[in-house]
Amino acid sequence: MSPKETGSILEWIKIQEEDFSVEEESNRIKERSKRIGGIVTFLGTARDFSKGKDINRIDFEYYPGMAEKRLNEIRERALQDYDIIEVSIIHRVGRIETGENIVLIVVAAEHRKDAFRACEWCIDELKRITPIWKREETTQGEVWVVEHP
Amino acid sequence: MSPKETGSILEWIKIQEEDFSVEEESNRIKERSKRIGGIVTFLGTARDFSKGKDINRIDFEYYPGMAEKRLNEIRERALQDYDIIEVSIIHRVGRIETGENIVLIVVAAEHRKDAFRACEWCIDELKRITPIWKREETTQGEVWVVEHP
Amino acid sequence: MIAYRLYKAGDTGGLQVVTVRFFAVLKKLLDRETMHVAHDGPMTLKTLLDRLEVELPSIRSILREGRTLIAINQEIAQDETPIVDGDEVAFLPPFAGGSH
Amino acid sequence: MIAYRLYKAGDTGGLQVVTVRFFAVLKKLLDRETMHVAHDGPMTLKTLLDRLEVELPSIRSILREGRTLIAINQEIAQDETPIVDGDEVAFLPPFAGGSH
Repeated sequence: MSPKETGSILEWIKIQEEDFSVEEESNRIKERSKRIGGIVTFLGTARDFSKGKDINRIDFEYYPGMAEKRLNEIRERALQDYDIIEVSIIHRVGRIETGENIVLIVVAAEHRKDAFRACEWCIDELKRITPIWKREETTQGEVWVVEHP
Repeated sequence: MSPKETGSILEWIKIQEEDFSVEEESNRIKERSKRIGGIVTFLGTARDFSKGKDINRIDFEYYPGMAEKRLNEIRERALQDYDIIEVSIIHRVGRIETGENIVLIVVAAEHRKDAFRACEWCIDELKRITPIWKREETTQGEVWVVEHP
Repeated sequence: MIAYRLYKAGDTGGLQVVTVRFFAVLKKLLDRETMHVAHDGPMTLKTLLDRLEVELPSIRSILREGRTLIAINQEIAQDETPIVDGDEVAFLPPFAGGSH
Repeated sequence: MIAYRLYKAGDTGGLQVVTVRFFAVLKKLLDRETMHVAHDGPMTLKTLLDRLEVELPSIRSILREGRTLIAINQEIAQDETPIVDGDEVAFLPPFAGGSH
Protein backbone atom coordinates (compact mmCIF):
# COMPACT_ATOMS: atom_id res chain seq x y z
CA MET A 1 0.00 0.00 0.00
CA SER A 2 1.51 3.34 -0.96
CA PRO A 3 1.41 6.11 1.63
CA LYS A 4 -1.15 8.01 -0.40
CA GLU A 5 -3.71 5.24 -0.18
CA THR A 6 -4.00 5.36 3.60
CA GLY A 7 -5.57 8.81 4.00
CA SER A 8 -9.10 8.57 2.71
CA ILE A 9 -10.32 5.44 4.47
CA LEU A 10 -9.20 6.58 7.88
CA GLU A 11 -12.41 8.04 9.27
CA TRP A 12 -11.37 7.01 12.79
CA ILE A 13 -7.65 7.82 12.62
CA LYS A 14 -6.35 11.37 12.54
CA ILE A 15 -2.97 13.02 12.78
CA GLN A 16 -3.45 16.77 12.75
CA GLU A 17 -2.04 20.09 13.91
CA GLU A 18 -5.40 21.48 15.07
CA ASP A 19 -6.84 20.80 18.49
CA PHE A 20 -9.69 18.32 18.77
CA SER A 21 -12.93 18.24 20.73
CA VAL A 22 -13.43 15.42 23.21
CA GLU A 23 -17.17 16.04 23.08
CA GLU A 24 -17.41 15.95 19.31
CA GLU A 25 -15.44 12.74 19.14
CA SER A 26 -17.55 11.12 21.87
CA ASN A 27 -20.72 12.12 20.06
CA ARG A 28 -19.45 10.91 16.72
CA ILE A 29 -18.64 7.51 18.20
CA LYS A 30 -21.98 7.33 20.07
CA GLU A 31 -23.79 7.61 16.77
CA ARG A 32 -22.13 4.42 15.55
CA SER A 33 -24.48 2.13 17.47
CA LYS A 34 -27.31 2.13 19.98
CA ARG A 35 -25.73 -0.90 21.59
CA ILE A 36 -23.04 1.31 23.13
CA GLY A 37 -23.24 1.32 26.92
CA GLY A 38 -19.78 2.54 27.85
CA ILE A 39 -17.24 4.88 26.31
CA VAL A 40 -13.74 5.03 27.75
CA THR A 41 -11.56 7.94 26.73
CA PHE A 42 -7.88 8.60 27.22
CA LEU A 43 -6.86 12.23 26.79
CA GLY A 44 -3.14 12.95 26.95
CA THR A 45 -2.13 16.53 27.70
CA ALA A 46 1.14 18.45 27.80
CA ARG A 47 2.56 18.70 31.30
CA ASP A 48 4.74 21.58 32.40
CA PHE A 49 7.69 19.50 33.47
CA SER A 50 9.47 16.30 32.53
CA LYS A 51 12.20 14.49 34.40
CA GLY A 52 12.68 17.44 36.70
CA LYS A 53 12.96 20.08 33.98
CA ASP A 54 10.46 22.84 33.26
CA ILE A 55 9.04 22.66 29.76
CA ASN A 56 8.27 25.76 27.73
CA ARG A 57 6.82 24.01 24.70
CA ILE A 58 6.92 20.77 22.81
CA ASP A 59 6.96 19.87 19.15
CA PHE A 60 5.77 16.63 17.65
CA GLU A 61 7.13 15.35 14.37
CA TYR A 62 5.83 12.26 12.58
CA TYR A 63 6.33 10.09 9.54
CA PRO A 64 3.33 10.92 7.34
CA GLY A 65 1.68 7.85 5.92
CA MET A 66 3.46 5.34 8.12
CA ALA A 67 2.13 6.91 11.33
CA GLU A 68 -1.47 6.81 10.09
CA LYS A 69 -0.96 3.24 8.91
CA ARG A 70 0.27 2.20 12.35
CA LEU A 71 -2.64 3.90 14.11
CA ASN A 72 -5.01 2.14 11.78
CA GLU A 73 -3.36 -1.20 12.55
CA ILE A 74 -3.80 -0.47 16.26
CA ARG A 75 -7.47 0.32 15.74
CA GLU A 76 -8.08 -2.82 13.70
CA ARG A 77 -6.29 -5.07 16.16
CA ALA A 78 -8.22 -3.58 19.07
CA LEU A 79 -11.51 -4.19 17.25
CA GLN A 80 -10.44 -7.78 16.65
CA ASP A 81 -8.99 -8.61 20.06
CA TYR A 82 -11.52 -6.90 22.35
CA ASP A 83 -15.30 -7.01 22.53
CA ILE A 84 -15.74 -3.38 21.50
CA ILE A 85 -17.75 -1.46 18.92
CA GLU A 86 -15.57 1.40 17.74
CA VAL A 87 -12.20 3.05 18.32
CA SER A 88 -11.14 6.56 17.40
CA ILE A 89 -7.54 7.78 17.63
CA ILE A 90 -6.39 11.38 17.16
CA HIS A 91 -2.80 12.55 17.67
CA ARG A 92 -1.76 16.17 17.30
CA VAL A 93 1.58 17.14 15.78
CA GLY A 94 3.52 20.38 15.46
CA ARG A 95 3.85 22.91 18.24
CA ILE A 96 1.93 22.25 21.45
CA GLU A 97 1.87 24.48 24.51
CA THR A 98 1.76 23.38 28.13
CA GLY A 99 -1.70 22.20 29.13
CA GLU A 100 -2.86 21.59 25.58
CA ASN A 101 -4.28 18.33 24.24
CA ILE A 102 -1.87 15.88 22.58
CA VAL A 103 -3.67 12.62 22.01
CA LEU A 104 -7.21 11.27 22.26
CA ILE A 105 -8.33 7.67 22.21
CA VAL A 106 -12.03 6.92 22.42
CA VAL A 107 -13.29 3.36 22.73
CA ALA A 108 -16.97 2.45 22.70
CA ALA A 109 -18.31 -0.91 23.83
CA GLU A 110 -21.43 -2.57 25.14
CA HIS A 111 -19.67 -3.26 28.42
CA ARG A 112 -17.13 -1.15 30.20
CA LYS A 113 -14.51 -3.77 31.04
CA ASP A 114 -13.58 -4.32 27.41
CA ALA A 115 -13.60 -0.59 26.73
CA PHE A 116 -11.11 0.02 29.58
CA ARG A 117 -8.83 -2.83 28.47
CA ALA A 118 -8.87 -1.81 24.81
CA CYS A 119 -8.34 1.90 25.47
CA GLU A 120 -5.31 1.27 27.65
CA TRP A 121 -3.90 -1.20 25.14
CA CYS A 122 -4.29 1.34 22.32
CA ILE A 123 -2.34 4.09 24.06
CA ASP A 124 0.40 1.67 25.14
CA GLU A 125 0.65 0.37 21.58
CA LEU A 126 0.53 3.86 20.09
CA LYS A 127 3.60 4.81 22.12
CA ARG A 128 5.34 1.59 21.17
CA ILE A 129 4.91 1.38 17.42
CA THR A 130 3.87 4.76 15.99
CA PRO A 131 6.59 6.87 14.30
CA ILE A 132 5.98 10.08 16.23
CA TRP A 133 8.76 12.03 17.94
CA LYS A 134 8.68 14.67 20.65
CA ARG A 135 11.08 17.54 21.10
CA GLU A 136 10.87 19.39 24.40
CA GLU A 137 12.15 22.90 24.82
CA THR A 138 13.12 23.05 28.47
CA THR A 139 14.84 25.66 30.60
CA GLN A 140 18.00 23.64 30.01
CA GLY A 141 17.77 23.40 26.23
CA GLU A 142 16.21 21.18 23.61
CA VAL A 143 15.63 17.48 24.21
CA TRP A 144 14.45 14.76 21.86
CA VAL A 145 12.47 12.64 24.25
CA VAL A 146 13.18 8.94 24.54
CA GLU A 147 10.45 7.33 26.59
CA HIS A 148 11.77 3.84 27.13
CA PRO A 149 15.57 3.94 27.23
CA MET B 1 -23.78 14.63 58.94
CA SER B 2 -27.32 15.56 57.94
CA PRO B 3 -28.27 15.13 54.29
CA LYS B 4 -28.41 18.88 53.80
CA GLU B 5 -24.77 19.41 54.69
CA THR B 6 -23.44 17.34 51.81
CA GLY B 7 -24.44 19.62 48.94
CA SER B 8 -22.22 22.67 49.03
CA ILE B 9 -18.79 21.08 49.41
CA LEU B 10 -19.26 18.68 46.54
CA GLU B 11 -17.62 20.58 43.69
CA TRP B 12 -16.56 17.30 42.07
CA ILE B 13 -19.68 15.23 42.79
CA LYS B 14 -22.98 15.86 41.07
CA ILE B 15 -26.32 14.10 40.86
CA GLN B 16 -28.52 15.97 38.43
CA GLU B 17 -31.38 15.65 35.94
CA GLU B 18 -29.70 17.79 33.26
CA ASP B 19 -27.26 16.38 30.76
CA PHE B 20 -23.56 17.13 31.24
CA SER B 21 -20.74 18.08 28.90
CA VAL B 22 -17.76 15.73 28.69
CA GLU B 23 -15.67 18.60 27.28
CA GLU B 24 -16.58 21.03 30.02
CA GLU B 25 -15.80 18.52 32.71
CA SER B 26 -12.46 17.58 31.08
CA ASN B 27 -11.53 21.24 30.86
CA ARG B 28 -12.57 21.95 34.42
CA ILE B 29 -10.39 19.11 35.68
CA LYS B 30 -7.45 20.13 33.43
CA GLU B 31 -7.41 23.51 35.14
CA ARG B 32 -6.74 21.83 38.46
CA SER B 33 -3.01 21.31 37.78
CA LYS B 34 -0.35 21.66 35.11
CA ARG B 35 1.10 18.37 36.28
CA ILE B 36 -1.76 16.51 34.59
CA GLY B 37 -0.51 14.31 31.75
CA GLY B 38 -3.41 11.90 31.34
CA ILE B 39 -7.16 12.09 31.76
CA VAL B 40 -9.22 8.90 31.65
CA THR B 41 -12.96 9.25 31.25
CA PHE B 42 -15.74 6.75 31.58
CA LEU B 43 -19.01 7.79 29.96
CA GLY B 44 -21.96 5.49 30.49
CA THR B 45 -24.83 5.79 28.04
CA ALA B 46 -28.31 4.32 27.74
CA ARG B 47 -28.41 1.30 25.45
CA ASP B 48 -31.49 0.34 23.51
CA PHE B 49 -31.81 -3.16 24.85
CA SER B 50 -31.15 -5.11 28.02
CA LYS B 51 -31.24 -8.84 28.56
CA GLY B 52 -32.86 -9.34 25.18
CA LYS B 53 -35.64 -6.79 25.65
CA ASP B 54 -36.00 -3.52 23.75
CA ILE B 55 -35.96 -0.49 26.01
CA ASN B 56 -38.11 2.55 25.36
CA ARG B 57 -36.85 4.68 28.23
CA ILE B 58 -35.28 4.42 31.63
CA ASP B 59 -35.78 6.27 34.87
CA PHE B 60 -33.23 6.68 37.62
CA GLU B 61 -34.27 7.24 41.20
CA TYR B 62 -31.84 7.98 44.04
CA TYR B 63 -31.64 8.60 47.74
CA PRO B 64 -30.79 12.31 47.96
CA GLY B 65 -28.04 13.04 50.40
CA MET B 66 -26.91 9.47 50.88
CA ALA B 67 -26.10 9.05 47.18
CA GLU B 68 -23.94 12.20 47.08
CA LYS B 69 -22.24 11.13 50.29
CA ARG B 70 -21.37 7.77 48.78
CA LEU B 71 -20.00 9.34 45.59
CA ASN B 72 -17.90 11.67 47.69
CA GLU B 73 -16.55 8.71 49.66
CA ILE B 74 -15.63 7.03 46.37
CA ARG B 75 -13.83 10.16 45.19
CA GLU B 76 -11.92 10.53 48.44
CA ARG B 77 -10.88 6.89 48.56
CA ALA B 78 -9.70 7.01 44.93
CA LEU B 79 -7.60 10.11 45.68
CA GLN B 80 -6.11 8.30 48.64
CA ASP B 81 -5.50 4.87 47.08
CA TYR B 82 -4.26 5.87 43.60
CA ASP B 83 -1.57 8.27 42.44
CA ILE B 84 -4.02 10.69 40.82
CA ILE B 85 -4.71 14.42 40.93
CA GLU B 86 -8.48 14.83 40.68
CA VAL B 87 -11.71 12.88 40.22
CA SER B 88 -15.06 14.15 39.05
CA ILE B 89 -18.26 12.08 39.19
CA ILE B 90 -21.60 13.05 37.66
CA HIS B 91 -24.67 10.79 37.61
CA ARG B 92 -27.92 11.79 35.97
CA VAL B 93 -31.29 10.87 37.45
CA GLY B 94 -34.88 11.07 36.26
CA ARG B 95 -35.98 10.16 32.78
CA ILE B 96 -33.28 9.23 30.26
CA GLU B 97 -33.85 8.33 26.63
CA THR B 98 -31.97 5.72 24.63
CA GLY B 99 -28.51 6.95 23.62
CA GLU B 100 -28.38 9.67 26.26
CA ASN B 101 -25.63 10.11 28.82
CA ILE B 102 -26.09 8.52 32.24
CA VAL B 103 -22.84 8.74 34.16
CA LEU B 104 -19.46 10.43 33.76
CA ILE B 105 -16.29 9.73 35.68
CA VAL B 106 -13.22 11.81 34.89
CA VAL B 107 -9.87 11.00 36.49
CA ALA B 108 -6.77 13.14 35.98
CA ALA B 109 -3.26 11.98 36.83
CA GLU B 110 0.37 12.60 35.98
CA HIS B 111 0.60 9.11 34.52
CA ARG B 112 -2.02 7.17 32.68
CA LYS B 113 -1.80 3.79 34.46
CA ASP B 114 -3.11 5.20 37.71
CA ALA B 115 -5.81 7.14 35.90
CA PHE B 116 -7.08 3.97 34.18
CA ARG B 117 -7.02 1.95 37.42
CA ALA B 118 -8.76 4.65 39.44
CA CYS B 119 -11.43 5.40 36.83
CA GLU B 120 -12.42 1.74 36.54
CA TRP B 121 -12.44 1.33 40.30
CA CYS B 122 -14.72 4.37 40.67
CA ILE B 123 -17.39 3.11 38.29
CA ASP B 124 -17.28 -0.40 39.80
CA GLU B 125 -17.63 1.10 43.26
CA LEU B 126 -20.35 3.51 42.17
CA LYS B 127 -22.47 0.58 41.01
CA ARG B 128 -21.75 -1.34 44.18
CA ILE B 129 -22.43 1.19 46.94
CA THR B 130 -24.44 4.13 45.59
CA PRO B 131 -28.19 4.19 46.32
CA ILE B 132 -29.38 4.73 42.76
CA TRP B 133 -32.06 2.61 41.10
CA LYS B 134 -33.00 2.07 37.48
CA ARG B 135 -36.43 1.35 36.08
CA GLU B 136 -36.57 0.23 32.47
CA GLU B 137 -39.67 0.55 30.38
CA THR B 138 -39.37 -2.28 27.90
CA THR B 139 -41.64 -3.65 25.24
CA GLN B 140 -42.61 -6.26 27.84
CA GLY B 141 -43.38 -3.88 30.68
CA GLU B 142 -41.63 -2.13 33.51
CA VAL B 143 -38.55 -3.64 35.18
CA TRP B 144 -36.62 -2.53 38.22
CA VAL B 145 -33.15 -3.54 37.20
CA VAL B 146 -31.04 -5.72 39.44
CA GLU B 147 -27.50 -5.80 38.12
CA HIS B 148 -25.87 -8.45 40.27
CA PRO B 149 -28.48 -11.03 41.28
CA MET C 1 -24.16 12.43 65.91
CA ILE C 2 -23.23 13.68 69.37
CA ALA C 3 -26.71 15.06 69.74
CA TYR C 4 -28.18 11.62 69.06
CA ARG C 5 -25.92 9.94 71.54
CA LEU C 6 -26.76 12.40 74.28
CA TYR C 7 -30.40 11.87 73.55
CA LYS C 8 -30.03 8.11 73.72
CA ALA C 9 -28.11 8.26 76.97
CA GLY C 10 -30.92 10.23 78.54
CA ASP C 11 -33.63 8.19 76.89
CA THR C 12 -36.05 6.66 79.36
CA GLY C 13 -38.13 4.75 76.85
CA GLY C 14 -40.60 7.46 75.86
CA LEU C 15 -42.45 7.70 72.55
CA GLN C 16 -40.17 7.40 69.52
CA VAL C 17 -41.31 8.59 66.11
CA VAL C 18 -39.25 7.52 63.12
CA THR C 19 -39.63 8.25 59.42
CA VAL C 20 -39.47 5.23 57.14
CA ARG C 21 -38.57 5.74 53.46
CA PHE C 22 -39.05 3.32 50.59
CA PHE C 23 -37.29 3.39 47.23
CA ALA C 24 -37.66 1.86 43.79
CA VAL C 25 -39.61 -1.40 43.69
CA LEU C 26 -40.62 -1.10 47.36
CA LYS C 27 -42.09 2.35 46.81
CA LYS C 28 -43.95 0.99 43.81
CA LEU C 29 -45.34 -2.05 45.64
CA LEU C 30 -46.45 -0.01 48.64
CA ASP C 31 -47.55 2.92 46.54
CA ARG C 32 -45.98 5.20 49.12
CA GLU C 33 -42.65 6.86 49.67
CA THR C 34 -42.64 7.48 53.40
CA MET C 35 -44.47 6.51 56.55
CA HIS C 36 -44.14 7.44 60.18
CA VAL C 37 -43.88 4.82 62.88
CA ALA C 38 -44.45 5.64 66.54
CA HIS C 39 -43.08 3.26 69.15
CA ASP C 40 -43.24 3.41 72.93
CA GLY C 41 -39.94 2.51 74.54
CA PRO C 42 -36.43 1.58 73.33
CA MET C 43 -36.21 0.22 69.82
CA THR C 44 -33.73 -1.48 67.53
CA LEU C 45 -33.95 -2.02 63.80
CA LYS C 46 -35.18 -5.56 64.58
CA THR C 47 -38.11 -4.16 66.58
CA LEU C 48 -39.10 -2.01 63.64
CA LEU C 49 -38.69 -4.81 61.08
CA ASP C 50 -40.91 -7.15 63.11
CA ARG C 51 -43.63 -4.50 63.14
CA LEU C 52 -43.35 -3.70 59.42
CA GLU C 53 -43.49 -7.39 58.49
CA VAL C 54 -46.95 -7.47 60.02
CA GLU C 55 -48.10 -4.05 58.83
CA LEU C 56 -46.78 -4.27 55.26
CA PRO C 57 -47.52 -7.75 53.93
CA SER C 58 -46.99 -6.70 50.27
CA ILE C 59 -43.24 -6.28 50.76
CA ARG C 60 -42.76 -9.05 53.34
CA SER C 61 -41.28 -11.54 50.87
CA ILE C 62 -38.83 -8.97 49.49
CA LEU C 63 -37.62 -8.01 52.95
CA ARG C 64 -37.16 -11.69 53.86
CA GLU C 65 -35.02 -12.28 50.74
CA GLY C 66 -32.30 -10.37 52.55
CA ARG C 67 -31.11 -8.34 49.56
CA THR C 68 -32.64 -5.09 50.74
CA LEU C 69 -30.20 -2.97 52.71
CA ILE C 70 -31.49 -0.74 55.46
CA ALA C 71 -29.95 2.62 56.33
CA ILE C 72 -30.52 4.61 59.50
CA ASN C 73 -29.76 8.27 58.90
CA GLN C 74 -28.04 7.25 55.66
CA GLU C 75 -25.66 4.76 57.25
CA ILE C 76 -26.17 1.05 56.67
CA ALA C 77 -27.65 -0.52 59.82
CA GLN C 78 -27.91 -4.02 61.33
CA ASP C 79 -30.73 -5.72 63.27
CA GLU C 80 -29.28 -4.64 66.59
CA THR C 81 -28.72 -0.98 65.61
CA PRO C 82 -30.75 1.22 67.98
CA ILE C 83 -33.33 3.59 66.56
CA VAL C 84 -34.26 6.78 68.34
CA ASP C 85 -36.84 9.48 67.96
CA GLY C 86 -36.36 11.48 64.74
CA ASP C 87 -34.31 8.87 62.91
CA GLU C 88 -34.81 8.22 59.21
CA VAL C 89 -34.92 4.55 58.32
CA ALA C 90 -34.57 3.83 54.59
CA PHE C 91 -35.22 0.56 52.76
CA LEU C 92 -32.81 0.23 49.86
CA PRO C 93 -33.36 -2.42 47.17
CA PRO C 94 -30.24 -3.62 45.26
CA PHE C 95 -28.51 -0.65 43.62
CA ALA C 96 -28.41 -0.17 39.87
CA GLY C 97 -26.51 3.03 39.13
CA GLY C 98 -24.30 3.35 36.08
CA SER C 99 -25.09 2.41 32.54
CA HIS C 100 -25.41 -1.37 32.27
CA MET D 1 3.78 -3.94 -4.62
CA ILE D 2 3.32 -6.09 -7.71
CA ALA D 3 5.10 -3.43 -9.75
CA TYR D 4 8.11 -3.69 -7.48
CA ARG D 5 8.26 -7.47 -7.71
CA LEU D 6 8.09 -7.46 -11.48
CA TYR D 7 10.81 -4.88 -11.54
CA LYS D 8 12.98 -6.92 -9.21
CA ALA D 9 12.45 -10.09 -11.22
CA GLY D 10 13.61 -8.31 -14.32
CA ASP D 11 16.34 -6.45 -12.49
CA THR D 12 19.76 -7.06 -14.01
CA GLY D 13 21.69 -4.98 -11.55
CA GLY D 14 21.31 -1.58 -13.17
CA LEU D 15 21.41 1.78 -11.40
CA GLN D 16 19.17 1.96 -8.32
CA VAL D 17 18.16 5.31 -6.88
CA VAL D 18 16.62 5.31 -3.40
CA THR D 19 15.34 8.13 -1.23
CA VAL D 20 16.60 8.20 2.34
CA ARG D 21 14.61 10.06 5.01
CA PHE D 22 15.74 11.16 8.45
CA PHE D 23 13.55 12.08 11.39
CA ALA D 24 13.84 13.84 14.74
CA VAL D 25 17.34 13.88 16.23
CA LEU D 26 18.87 12.42 13.05
CA LYS D 27 17.39 15.16 10.92
CA LYS D 28 18.67 17.71 13.41
CA LEU D 29 22.21 16.25 13.50
CA LEU D 30 22.44 16.00 9.72
CA ASP D 31 20.59 19.22 9.14
CA ARG D 32 18.76 17.52 6.29
CA GLU D 33 15.52 15.62 5.90
CA THR D 34 16.17 13.56 2.79
CA MET D 35 18.97 12.45 0.51
CA HIS D 36 19.15 10.37 -2.63
CA VAL D 37 21.52 7.46 -2.93
CA ALA D 38 22.41 5.94 -6.29
CA HIS D 39 23.84 2.43 -6.37
CA ASP D 40 24.91 0.29 -9.27
CA GLY D 41 23.78 -3.31 -8.93
CA PRO D 42 21.68 -5.32 -6.43
CA MET D 43 21.44 -3.88 -2.97
CA THR D 44 20.25 -4.84 0.52
CA LEU D 45 19.70 -2.61 3.52
CA LYS D 46 23.16 -3.74 4.72
CA THR D 47 24.77 -2.42 1.53
CA LEU D 48 23.14 0.96 2.09
CA LEU D 49 24.03 1.10 5.80
CA ASP D 50 27.70 0.36 5.08
CA ARG D 51 27.77 3.27 2.65
CA LEU D 52 25.97 5.72 4.96
CA GLU D 53 28.29 4.86 7.85
CA VAL D 54 31.11 6.22 5.75
CA GLU D 55 29.25 9.12 4.19
CA LEU D 56 27.45 10.36 7.34
CA PRO D 57 29.94 10.23 10.23
CA SER D 58 27.83 12.58 12.42
CA ILE D 59 25.14 9.92 12.93
CA ARG D 60 27.42 6.87 12.89
CA SER D 61 27.39 6.36 16.67
CA ILE D 62 23.60 6.65 16.84
CA LEU D 63 23.11 4.11 14.06
CA ARG D 64 25.54 1.70 15.80
CA GLU D 65 23.58 1.94 19.08
CA GLY D 66 20.99 -0.20 17.38
CA ARG D 67 17.95 1.68 18.70
CA THR D 68 17.14 3.31 15.38
CA LEU D 69 14.61 1.33 13.39
CA ILE D 70 14.76 1.41 9.62
CA ALA D 71 11.70 1.23 7.39
CA ILE D 72 11.66 0.47 3.68
CA ASN D 73 8.51 1.84 2.09
CA GLN D 74 7.11 2.28 5.60
CA GLU D 75 7.63 -1.34 6.68
CA ILE D 76 10.33 -2.19 9.22
CA ALA D 77 13.27 -3.80 7.43
CA GLN D 78 16.25 -5.97 8.38
CA ASP D 79 19.86 -6.00 7.14
CA GLU D 80 19.09 -8.57 4.47
CA THR D 81 15.96 -6.83 3.11
CA PRO D 82 16.53 -5.98 -0.58
CA ILE D 83 16.27 -2.39 -1.75
CA VAL D 84 15.25 -1.56 -5.28
CA ASP D 85 15.06 1.53 -7.42
CA GLY D 86 12.47 4.00 -6.16
CA ASP D 87 12.33 2.67 -2.59
CA GLU D 88 12.03 5.02 0.36
CA VAL D 89 14.34 4.13 3.25
CA ALA D 90 13.53 5.89 6.53
CA PHE D 91 15.64 6.11 9.68
CA LEU D 92 13.39 6.16 12.74
CA PRO D 93 14.79 7.10 16.17
CA PRO D 94 12.95 5.71 19.24
CA PHE D 95 9.31 6.77 19.14
CA ALA D 96 7.79 9.20 21.64
CA GLY D 97 4.15 9.68 20.78
CA GLY D 98 1.54 10.18 23.47
CA SER D 99 1.64 12.53 26.40
CA HIS D 100 4.32 11.37 28.82
